[in-house]
Amino acid sequence: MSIINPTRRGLLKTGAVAGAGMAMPLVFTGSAGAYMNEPSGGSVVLGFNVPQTGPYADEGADELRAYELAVEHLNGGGDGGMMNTFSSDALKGNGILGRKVEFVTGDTQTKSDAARASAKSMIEKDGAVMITGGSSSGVAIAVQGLCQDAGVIFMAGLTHSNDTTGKDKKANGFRHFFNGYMSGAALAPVLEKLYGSDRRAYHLTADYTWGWTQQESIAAATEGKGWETVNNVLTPLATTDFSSYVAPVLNSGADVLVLNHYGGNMVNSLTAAVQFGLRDKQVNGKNFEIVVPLYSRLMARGAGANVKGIFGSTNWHWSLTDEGSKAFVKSFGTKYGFPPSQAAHTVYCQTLLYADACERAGTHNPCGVAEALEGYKFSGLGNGDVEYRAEDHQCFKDVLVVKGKENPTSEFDLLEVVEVTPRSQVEYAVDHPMFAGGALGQCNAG
Amino acid sequence: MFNLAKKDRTLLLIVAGMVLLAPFLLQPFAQGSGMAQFNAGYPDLMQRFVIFGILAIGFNILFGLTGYLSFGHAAFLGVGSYSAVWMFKLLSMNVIPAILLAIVVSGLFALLIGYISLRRSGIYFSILTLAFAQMSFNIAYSVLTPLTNGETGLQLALDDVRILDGMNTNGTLPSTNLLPPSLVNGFEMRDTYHLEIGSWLFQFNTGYYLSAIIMLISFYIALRIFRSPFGLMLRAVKTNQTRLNYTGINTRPYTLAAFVISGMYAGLAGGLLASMDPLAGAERMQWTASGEIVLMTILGGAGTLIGPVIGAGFIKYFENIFSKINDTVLHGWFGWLPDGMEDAVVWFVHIFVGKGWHLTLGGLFMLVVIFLPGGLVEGGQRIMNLFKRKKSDGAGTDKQHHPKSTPHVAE
Amino acid sequence: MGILEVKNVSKRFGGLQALDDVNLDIQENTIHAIIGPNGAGKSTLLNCFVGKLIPDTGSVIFDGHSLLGVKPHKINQLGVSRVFQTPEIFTELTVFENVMIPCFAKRDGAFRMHAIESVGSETDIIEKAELMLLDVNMQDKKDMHAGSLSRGDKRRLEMAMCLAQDPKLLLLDEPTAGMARADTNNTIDLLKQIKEQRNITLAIIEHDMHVVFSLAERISVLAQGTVIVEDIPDNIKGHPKVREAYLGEAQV
Amino acid sequence: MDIILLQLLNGLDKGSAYALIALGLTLIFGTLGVVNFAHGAIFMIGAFTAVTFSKILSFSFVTLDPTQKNFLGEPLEVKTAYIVHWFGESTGNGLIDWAVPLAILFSIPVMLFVGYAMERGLIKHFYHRPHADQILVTFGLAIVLQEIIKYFFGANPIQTPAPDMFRGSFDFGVLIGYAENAIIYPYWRLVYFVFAGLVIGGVFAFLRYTTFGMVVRAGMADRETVGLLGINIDKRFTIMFGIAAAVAGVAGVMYTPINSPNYHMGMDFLVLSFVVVVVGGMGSLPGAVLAGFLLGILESFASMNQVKVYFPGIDQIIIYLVAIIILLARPRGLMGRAGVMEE
Repeated sequence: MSIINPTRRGLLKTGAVAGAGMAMPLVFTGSAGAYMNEPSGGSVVLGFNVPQTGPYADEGADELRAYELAVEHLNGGGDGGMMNTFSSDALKGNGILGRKVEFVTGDTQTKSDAARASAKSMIEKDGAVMITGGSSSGVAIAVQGLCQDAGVIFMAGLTHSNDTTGKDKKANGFRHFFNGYMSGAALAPVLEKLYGSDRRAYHLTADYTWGWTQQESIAAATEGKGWETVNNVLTPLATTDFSSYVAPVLNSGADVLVLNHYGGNMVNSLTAAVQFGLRDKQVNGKNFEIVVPLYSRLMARGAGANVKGIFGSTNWHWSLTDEGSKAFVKSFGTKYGFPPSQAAHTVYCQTLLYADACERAGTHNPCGVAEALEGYKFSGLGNGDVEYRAEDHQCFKDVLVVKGKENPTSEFDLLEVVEVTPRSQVEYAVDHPMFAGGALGQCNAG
Repeated sequence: MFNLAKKDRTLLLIVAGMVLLAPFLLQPFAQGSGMAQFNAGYPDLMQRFVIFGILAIGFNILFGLTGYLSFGHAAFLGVGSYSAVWMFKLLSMNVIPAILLAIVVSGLFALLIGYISLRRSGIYFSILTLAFAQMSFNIAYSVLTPLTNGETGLQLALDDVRILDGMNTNGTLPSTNLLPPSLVNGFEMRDTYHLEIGSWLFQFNTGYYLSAIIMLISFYIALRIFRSPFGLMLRAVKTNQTRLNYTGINTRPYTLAAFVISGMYAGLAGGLLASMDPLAGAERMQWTASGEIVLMTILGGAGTLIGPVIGAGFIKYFENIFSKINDTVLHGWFGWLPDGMEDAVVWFVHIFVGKGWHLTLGGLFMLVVIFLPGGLVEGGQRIMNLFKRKKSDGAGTDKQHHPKSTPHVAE
Repeated sequence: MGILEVKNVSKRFGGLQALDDVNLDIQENTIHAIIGPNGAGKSTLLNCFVGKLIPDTGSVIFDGHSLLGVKPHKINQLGVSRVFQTPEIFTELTVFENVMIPCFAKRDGAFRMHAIESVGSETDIIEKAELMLLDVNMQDKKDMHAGSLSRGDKRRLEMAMCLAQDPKLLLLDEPTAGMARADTNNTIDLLKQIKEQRNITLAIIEHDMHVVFSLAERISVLAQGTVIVEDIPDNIKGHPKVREAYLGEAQV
Repeated sequence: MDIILLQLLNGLDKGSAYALIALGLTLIFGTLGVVNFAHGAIFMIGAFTAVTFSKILSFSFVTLDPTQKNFLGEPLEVKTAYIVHWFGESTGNGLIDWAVPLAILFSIPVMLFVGYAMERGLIKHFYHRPHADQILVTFGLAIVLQEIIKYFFGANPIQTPAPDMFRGSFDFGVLIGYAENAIIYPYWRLVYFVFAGLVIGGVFAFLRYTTFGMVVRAGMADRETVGLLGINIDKRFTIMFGIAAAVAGVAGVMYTPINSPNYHMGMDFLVLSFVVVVVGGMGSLPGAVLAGFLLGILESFASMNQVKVYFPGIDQIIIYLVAIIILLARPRGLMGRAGVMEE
């Protein structure tokens, strides 16, 4: 063993090291692991990197709840949740590969810098073999890049930008969430059916990467149904009062307003649009309509009654009645007292899927895990039959078209599922121009 | 040695000792023990300590000496990072050209902003710098995305040109290095040597040591500036510009020089950040980031040499360590308590850690500034004085109390 | 030809004619006092000498250089120093540092990027600063915080700072204002001593007639923004115009 | 032309919000000489008094409705607000509907107290401390306040709608001969504009025509002299701090229907309000108001597509760009006094 021998492995757990340490008080350890942070003791560490401060802190908190639930189920606690409905039976409730699952948490602050720092500390300090979580595309792409470099698996949380599995895709990263293109593909037929094919759309778009890719996707999909895109106005992220963007809409000849906003932006722009009375107006002889392509139930609460009757898409909703969703809602709801959000569902699935892939591959080695996930087909985790496409690591599944509920029965009951758009309708070719550029590269085991 | 007064030499040696031994000093708790959560001796955080130390040292040259409060210093950090990453993308993965470019570009940027902003003083100056930095951030986040990659931040890609290194073909991204791996192995920034002693594990990281040495050089230069006639003039600017003008001194070039130097320090820090982790996010330029620099400096002790470094370490420690304490960890700590009490204690502590780390930090800001007006350094001095007095009492000598002649340059 | 020539200087502030066609000629190596009742325009005139104000009309020539529109630091570098009514010193620096700064300004000019040298290694500056403190008898206070000095000491420090530059013209704005009689006499002695030891011109604005008549070699009387009389002290005493200007204000 | 008028209206409305926040901030600057980084947090707390008040109004008891199921398939818990139960459907729901305007009555005493407590408990110890210390301590306070709000209300925005009768918008264009829908403006924003005008006018009248106000104005100009006159200026300044807090607070209350309050809205407004105050000129109340309207209007114009076509992203930077130009052209902002916070 050479004295100077660069290694990138993580920590060994106390017990194992103590003995060796006593015998040899001064040792430069060699590359003991075959891959980054290879677990050596009776446990394996996962890193849950979610926003705990900043505007998406509540989504982060919901993600953390789901992660804790997933860990509980993996270690054999609780009612097992979706492990019972999952089509794979590799998971036995005895941890992953017989190792007890432990986890560390961190705060992304919804800043790519802070998220990477947090993920690095999980890898360097805590010896995490897998990083997951997040609530924005910028962060997801940044952390995905880091995990690729460091040689651990990244299971992206809530990220909707086409780029995550498009030009910024990475061999070590997988996305369970749907994307802008899928939102467009799912929404466009429903919108056509509802509002007709002769519509003129005015887009307000958050002025950053996610907003642009979603706008591009929605415009393309609706134009495919005969709609015309009258205008696309970019709004600064920091905008809180959207009145000056909403005011000119009515007089522009448009009869549909598409809000490519998320989070606080979405709440405020929708509130402004409703306040201006847009939905009570008639333009071109038709009722004026508003569309919010990406809905989050947690965020929709902030817009209150303004969401009533407004269409959008979402990745998953607790009111789904398939066995998997029901099992998940039951175990989450029993534990925490309220239904899970789509973010919670996504990260729960990802944790299970990672564990399952490890079991099937028989290793935590990221290359082995990635191979087990690539092209993997499964069901029983909600959203019907699902596939992780090998070529870009995007997950393909049914997409929900939802609308704001007219008569909610509780504070959680804000959206109703209008249509479950089948997977086949939202699929696209690997080399679709909206996803062009970039390459997965080689999987990296550190 | 180093052409320094004895007191400064001692200070420099202490700082050097602490920085070089940081992998030991920051790792006081055994792995797997409950307290291991508080260990900070892993490469990323240690790098951050010294890099933000450089940033704060530089900021202090402007604010601590001249009293000009720049509220837009993060812009230089961001510009430095972007320059460095572009260097990695276009030229080579070697960190030297990247860091040099970062310093030059941020220096030029500082010259431009400083030249305009220094036409005003006081809060008007602060707002001008804030406005420039916010414009930089907003544009970098949106319109300049082709240059900055906006929301995600500029990062390396497989199809980067990298003229000197040649196109990479094996499907993995190269990592930043000091010497090309083709020549010497072990000079990549992420190379880490692990040392185990008993159940303690210490990590020695190439990137950290490079940053640490650069930080020591920066500290030394700052020390020289503080003790130089130039530094004296800057302190004079802070206390009385009118007199300085009527003493035949043109204050503008002095303040501009201080502004550019401190901008270059920020650029250096930005370049180093990018060298350790080749991603440059736009948030680095946001006003909150500028505010953080101000807070680091005041918290540690503005105008003192070591204060800003301590302040930087303090804030980064909270950001990275306290935010990671979750309920599972808490239950681990308080598991020995009776059940009901355990839950109560965990519930209470929970408010201040994990997602509540901001609360703790905000509260500590208030406590420090209320009880230690001179920042953390004053706290240290008080403890030292207590210690000294006890010692001198014991010896029975009435040690002459030196008048606190220059609190600004006190260590 | 004097060292400072003021010709036809006028200055208006809104509706107030602060200076009205002032002419003044201060001879080299003299002590020249400018007196006048409150509001006569003494301070305005002084501000025109140091670059703080620019006269509306007229000219101010110092040693052959026009001072109009020249920045204060450049005027100072030409050899004009000023002592303020309320001492302007660097309160947060030590006494010694206070004196070093003008020494640097004298040696290095308005700007020099000497950022790496140590102050401690500038032996010529240190020597000179020590000397200046000796001159004003403050060497025992050199490590004190200038802000903690007594008012009298602050004045003496400011004087030392001005003298450290070896100015050709030293402007003093009420150098004894608010001083006790003993301190005033000390100041008078100090100023006399300075005058004797150096090749320097002193221009003093003063209220205290005791000081004026103990020191001045020539006196200009300013009233309502214009010089009404200029003469040697003996002729000023009892001059009817001066009496008129000061009517009831002071014993002349 | 109609779009310019439309954006002018928008700008006036935005500007009135900016002016209201800046007014409170500059009152504190001007009277107390304190750089108050917690002012945004006060605005945020004001908004949350509206949230709290509407929560109090809709305080409910729970009955189980076995005919409906909740998400776990158990009988649905139906909430009925006590005031609906007591006063009947129409009065009860009417009160809840009017929660935001009514919350002003609730907010004023609360905010006066918050301001009083802040000044007595913390700020007063910092009058003679350097501005840097003031920044640090008030920034710390702002973080603590927003984290407390986050602890109780969460991080997501909370819907607090305006009363139903203010739904929809008023068609100005038709009044002055433009086509229908060309210049429309929501009723609530008109209410906000009028409200802001009243508050601003009230503050000015108070400072101008009351003895109290005159003393405070004199104190703003020269604190020491006023103190020498034997007037207890400190007590008045405490009251001024309370008033500044109340102004920010009611601005926050009325703003909630426009911008669903969240815990970090204070920080979002902090930088902007500082820019407004400084552009207006330190220590000048009319300056702050003027700058608020000016920046609001320019921001609205910059968001027009017709402008953005030529200057992409201009709306991202307009405020800062204007601030720089004004500060370079006028050293002390629009109406600032010499010597205030110039060191």
